[in-house]
Amino acid sequence: MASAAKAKQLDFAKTPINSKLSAQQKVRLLTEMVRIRRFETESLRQYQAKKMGGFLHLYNGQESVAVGCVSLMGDDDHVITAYRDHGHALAVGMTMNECMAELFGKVTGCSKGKGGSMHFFAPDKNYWGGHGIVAGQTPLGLGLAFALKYKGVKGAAMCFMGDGAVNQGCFYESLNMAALFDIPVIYIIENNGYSMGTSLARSSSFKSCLAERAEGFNIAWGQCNGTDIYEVRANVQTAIERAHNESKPTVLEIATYRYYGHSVADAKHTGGYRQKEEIENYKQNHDPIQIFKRRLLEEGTLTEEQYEQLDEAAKAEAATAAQFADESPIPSEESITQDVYFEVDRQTEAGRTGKHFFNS
Amino acid sequence: MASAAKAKQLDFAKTPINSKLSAQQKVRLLTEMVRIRRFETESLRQYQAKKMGGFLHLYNGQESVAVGCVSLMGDDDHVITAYRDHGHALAVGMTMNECMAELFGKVTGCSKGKGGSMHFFAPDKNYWGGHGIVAGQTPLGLGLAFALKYKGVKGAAMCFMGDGAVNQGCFYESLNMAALFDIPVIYIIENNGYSMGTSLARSSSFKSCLAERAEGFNIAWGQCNGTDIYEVRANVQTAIERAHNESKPTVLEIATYRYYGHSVADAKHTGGYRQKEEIENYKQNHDPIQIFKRRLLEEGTLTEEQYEQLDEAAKAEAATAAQFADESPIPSEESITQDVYFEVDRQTEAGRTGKHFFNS
Amino acid sequence: MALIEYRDALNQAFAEEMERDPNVVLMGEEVAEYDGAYKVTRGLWQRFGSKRVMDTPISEAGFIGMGIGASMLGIRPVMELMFWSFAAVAWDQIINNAAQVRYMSGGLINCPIVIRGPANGGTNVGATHSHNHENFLANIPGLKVVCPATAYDAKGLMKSAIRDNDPVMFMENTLLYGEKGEVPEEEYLIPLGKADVKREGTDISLIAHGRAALTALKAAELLAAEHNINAEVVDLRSIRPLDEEAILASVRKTHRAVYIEENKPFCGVGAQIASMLQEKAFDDLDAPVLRISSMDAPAIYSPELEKKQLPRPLDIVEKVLSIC
Amino acid sequence: MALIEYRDALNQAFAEEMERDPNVVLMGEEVAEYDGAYKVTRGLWQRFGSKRVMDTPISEAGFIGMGIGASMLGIRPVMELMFWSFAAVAWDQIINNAAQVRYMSGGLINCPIVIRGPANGGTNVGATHSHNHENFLANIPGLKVVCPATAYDAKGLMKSAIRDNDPVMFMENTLLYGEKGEVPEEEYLIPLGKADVKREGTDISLIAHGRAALTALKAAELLAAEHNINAEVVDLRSIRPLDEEAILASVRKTHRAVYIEENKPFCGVGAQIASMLQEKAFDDLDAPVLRISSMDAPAIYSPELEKKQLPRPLDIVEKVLSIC
Ligand SMILES: Cc1ncc(C[n+]2csc(CCOP(=O)(O)OP(=O)(O)O)c2C)c(N)n1
Ligand SMILES: Cc1ncc(C[n+]2csc(CCOP(=O)(O)OP(=O)(O)O)c2C)c(N)n1
Ligand SMILES: [Mg+2]
Ligand SMILES: [Mg+2]
Repeated sequence: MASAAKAKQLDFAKTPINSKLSAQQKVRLLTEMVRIRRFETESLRQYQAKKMGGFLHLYNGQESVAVGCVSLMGDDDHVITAYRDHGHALAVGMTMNECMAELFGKVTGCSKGKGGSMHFFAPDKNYWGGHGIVAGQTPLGLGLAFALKYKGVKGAAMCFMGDGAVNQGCFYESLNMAALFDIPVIYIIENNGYSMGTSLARSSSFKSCLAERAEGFNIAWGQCNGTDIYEVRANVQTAIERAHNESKPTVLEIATYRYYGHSVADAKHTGGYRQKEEIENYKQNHDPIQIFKRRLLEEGTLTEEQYEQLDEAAKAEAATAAQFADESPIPSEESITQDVYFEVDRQTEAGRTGKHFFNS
Repeated sequence: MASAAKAKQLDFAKTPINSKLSAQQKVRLLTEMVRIRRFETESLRQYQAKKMGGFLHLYNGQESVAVGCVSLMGDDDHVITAYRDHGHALAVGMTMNECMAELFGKVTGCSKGKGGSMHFFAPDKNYWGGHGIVAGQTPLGLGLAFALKYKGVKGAAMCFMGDGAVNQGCFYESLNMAALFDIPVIYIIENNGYSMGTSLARSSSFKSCLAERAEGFNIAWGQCNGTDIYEVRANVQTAIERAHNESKPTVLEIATYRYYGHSVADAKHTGGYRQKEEIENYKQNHDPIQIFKRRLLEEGTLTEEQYEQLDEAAKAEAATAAQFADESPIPSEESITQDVYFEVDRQTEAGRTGKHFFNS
Repeated sequence: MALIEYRDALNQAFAEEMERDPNVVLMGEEVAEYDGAYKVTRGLWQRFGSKRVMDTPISEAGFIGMGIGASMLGIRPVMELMFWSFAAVAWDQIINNAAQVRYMSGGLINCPIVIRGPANGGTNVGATHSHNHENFLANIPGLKVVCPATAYDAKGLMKSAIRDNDPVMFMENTLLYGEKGEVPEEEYLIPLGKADVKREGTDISLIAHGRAALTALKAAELLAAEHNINAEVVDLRSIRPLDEEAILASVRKTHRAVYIEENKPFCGVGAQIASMLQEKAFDDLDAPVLRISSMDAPAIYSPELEKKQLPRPLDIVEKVLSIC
Repeated sequence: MALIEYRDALNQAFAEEMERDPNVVLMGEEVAEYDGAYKVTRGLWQRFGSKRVMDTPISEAGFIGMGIGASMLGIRPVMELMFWSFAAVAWDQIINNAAQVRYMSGGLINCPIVIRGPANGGTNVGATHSHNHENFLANIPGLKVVCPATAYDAKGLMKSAIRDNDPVMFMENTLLYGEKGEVPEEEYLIPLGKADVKREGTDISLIAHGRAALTALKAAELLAAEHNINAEVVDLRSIRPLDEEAILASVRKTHRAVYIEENKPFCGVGAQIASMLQEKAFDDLDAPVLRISSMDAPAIYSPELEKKQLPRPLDIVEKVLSIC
């Protein structure tokens, strides 16, 4: 097993998209993953310090997926995801400051404190959220890709979703239209094995994997392992090329794992619906950061010291972000009714005509 | 082609479920198909005479599906369908009178004039409607089958739907649960080639057929031709046995055709989205009534005279139903607010507590 | 001025806006090759081609969501629901994504989408096909809701709706599609949020939206002819934004009001208006604000009865006489 | 009487009704092995087993529809929506199938189903997760809508809801699950359609539903302590059927009323009650009926601000002082 796995890793390193990576680019991939992990760990600490409310869905363990996918994005490629959205946000280049401030509900947050953990957005970075309703983003992802095609732009929309999200009907409506209209959307199922406290086997009936459901819609599909970021990149690259060159959709399932509970409130995630050993096994043998780090160390692209440095930098960045968030002001009471209507916000003629708000 | 088709027909006649049919039972199958056709033709006439409102979706051409499927129902098998529901209604044993009166909006209608063409019901005959929202009945069919299993009864629920209905998401949610919970539901896709003015190819992306989409949910599926009622029966019987003996779902697609437009209001159905020749070809070469009649004549189960008689009887029955409907009273104005709440209708204590209706 | 059908007024609005802005795209079931189930988009597919006028599968959640996603990137989709009743299967996409993505992104995104189609009872198509969702949708901050009653209003409001940068829920009426009305040859727009006094009067304000405004006009004629009561008819046209000033001005003049709508009564638009009036014109009202809605039951099929289920001119006359 | 949490009161109701009737079955996401996202169904899976307490996939339209179908055959499903907000993806099943199948079948069918879960804002989970649908659902003839504010009401109403032969939409509140209240040891039921006067008073009627009834109680204490105003608090408990008599009786005594709710204002339940009051108690009212709702914007995340978005006791005090 171990050597077979290693052989496989080497293969993906040799795919064109990976073999052409410079040392700097490789270190950058690792750095992005580490930054996500440090950010998440810091947010957990801040959550426990009661600096934020609501839910907090952490991405620890899944970093290779967001970083691997986003690393392939060109100027006209777009991203949309669900509520477990911090990793993708940082990967597209959002700052820790604006992300942490959003968690704190501060005016300096990416959504001015209005969206919270589940609703990060950065349209300027082709990042369309952050969506709380399970699978509710799947038709939106289709629409983003539709817009690209309509505009005649060579691009793709990557739409991320969980293994539990595949059981919402709108996903299949989207698949049919994606195939029927040749829309360059890529559905990426981040299969971390659980939807809340429900294991894959208890939520879904399928043949070899979830992505295979795309077969019946005559859509190309694939399945890969998220442990090795090269494997992620190689598979996603194929889908991106299909989108760019043929304007065709893909469904790609990536096996991954989350270390923490579904959200911070999930008390049953160890010893309840899954055992401690399972988590430990993943951390020991499949952690995408450790595995990639080891590889870079082995091939001499990175030294332990450099790793320590980048890790420290990420930690410091996260700590600084927490301080920034803490010191930022909360939004004003008036802001509650701002950002509802574009026309009202801009005080256009349309925004000034008629009553838009009804608190008597 | 012709002889291959014939060979196939012969095969289905030999399957146990068909070979054991008595002459009387065969004539009964034919009679039921003819009754449906005559009923539909009469309703069209009455619609044109402005005896009814709303939509009228005719079943002409598809008779073998409803009759074939329903002919296999035991006491604990149930049926639910969409808005093209007259055929199934007559097949389960509803009278032409109550059906025609429903179309006329009369109090003697099966739904007291409240449901209309799309909403026929007869729970006493295990017939649960008649549903107007495309695919909205698919979770209900799952629920009927769930109830059977819950009660420990050996039965199945047949849930009919159109080829256009497969693109509503709730169907896939239902498929997943049907497989996951081993629910004895049978989804029967009546593929008549069109959803309103949209051909199959313009509405759906699929591999070999629509039913194949079930494969990804690990559900048994099949496809057959509706021209030959024996073929329908043979395929449905397999599904019913699977439901009864293994409590497992099936998706079965049956190729069929409608002679009239989507509804009576559909002006483009000939020369618009489909050509006259296509309709004529079906009538000439695939009409389920003519084909079954010919077979019964050939094998000597039926004489031309007997056919004339049963046809006349069906015609007369439909004419009588129209007269019955015409002479029936319209519901009272008070009835508009009846049949909304069970508790109010029964004047139970719950029905008498608090205000249930709000026209000041 | 030309006398044209309500459906053609809408059709003109689409054509003009599609000419004007290449990002306007029409989508929905049967809108292209079939010309629309109610022929509202007649001829547009031939004229603008398959890129601009697109047939969709029967997947309302999917295609409405697709339109919303496309609108976030600057496309201006005009999405047909064959019936507004079918919004129920796309409800989440509308109330969460279209309505709230702007807010949740702190104003970074806007959705210039129009969702349109007929929203009415009265055509004997049964309870599932006869919903009026305007009170629900107008409840949701982030959405705009428009209900034109005439060809003139339909065209002018549709053009504004398409140019609006917020999501506009546009509610038409199958019973009105064939009604003819005067529509100017030259271009015009009607702003969202402006009510229209469709008949001036002094004795009572009949306030309404959608087809009920026409029913109110008929009642006003009866009141004048048979009861010497001079009713003013205020047609809201747009439910959100709402022209409260116009409503208040009318009631401050007449001191009496009846709200007429085809919604079901509980929490209907009439409830909101009556509640607003008693609060803001308490001392101006000489009688309670009365309401007429559809009879409080699912829409009945029986054609004879469905007529009675919806507000009729005589129902309005009777209510008016009870307070005049 | 035992002092127990609101969630445990519900839990007792489920257990008692499941013991009583083998056709009662609980379903929803995480209700079984996980004990419920909010632990409302804690222990029931262990006690009643997988047949009676079932985890479902994340397929609200599918499983709510499945429950409706099963209820037509006499099963009595109690379906959890992890949040009532997620009803948006099952909307069609609820408003067309559960609400209307009885009508469309001319009374041949009934759906003894309960759909339940929390429906509230105030927990910083953002706009998509903080909808209040009670005004929408109560608009739909065929549905019943219940919003208990206390452990006592929750248990008594839930037992009645499960025994009711019509579809009951049962709206709980995550902010109340942990609130303790007195609940009798012996069995009791509270009928749907009976309001509860939670505080007697003479000067003004504070009418409310759901958690807002508790906010009103706090305001009443402040009014008494600081302003010498003796407010009556009427908790509707059930929105449909509605106890109009209780509301009218209170207002005929106090002559003033404020409606408080956590819905958005436009066409909220308060609009219906204000509209009803001005119509049926026109001459009894010494001031307009005022309304307090959630601030008219999608639910904001920012914890500090969301507190301000929902009605607070001082907001009520201020409104009351403006008319007392
Ligand atoms: C329509 C809907 N139903 C239920 C929920 C509650 N919910 C949020 S996340 C979740 C589990 C989703 O699991 P999965 O798709 O596997 O994503 P993961 O959390 O593993 O990233 C559930 C049930 C929701 N947000 N939306
Ligand atoms: C959710 C929904 N969308 C649209 C419609 C309008 N509509 C009614 S039938 C139909 C076509 C359905 O075609 P198909 O499923 O193939 O059934 P057939 O009419 O061929 O029997 C459409 C679009 C509807 N009733 N419900
Ligand atoms: Mg998961
Ligand atoms: Mg069809």
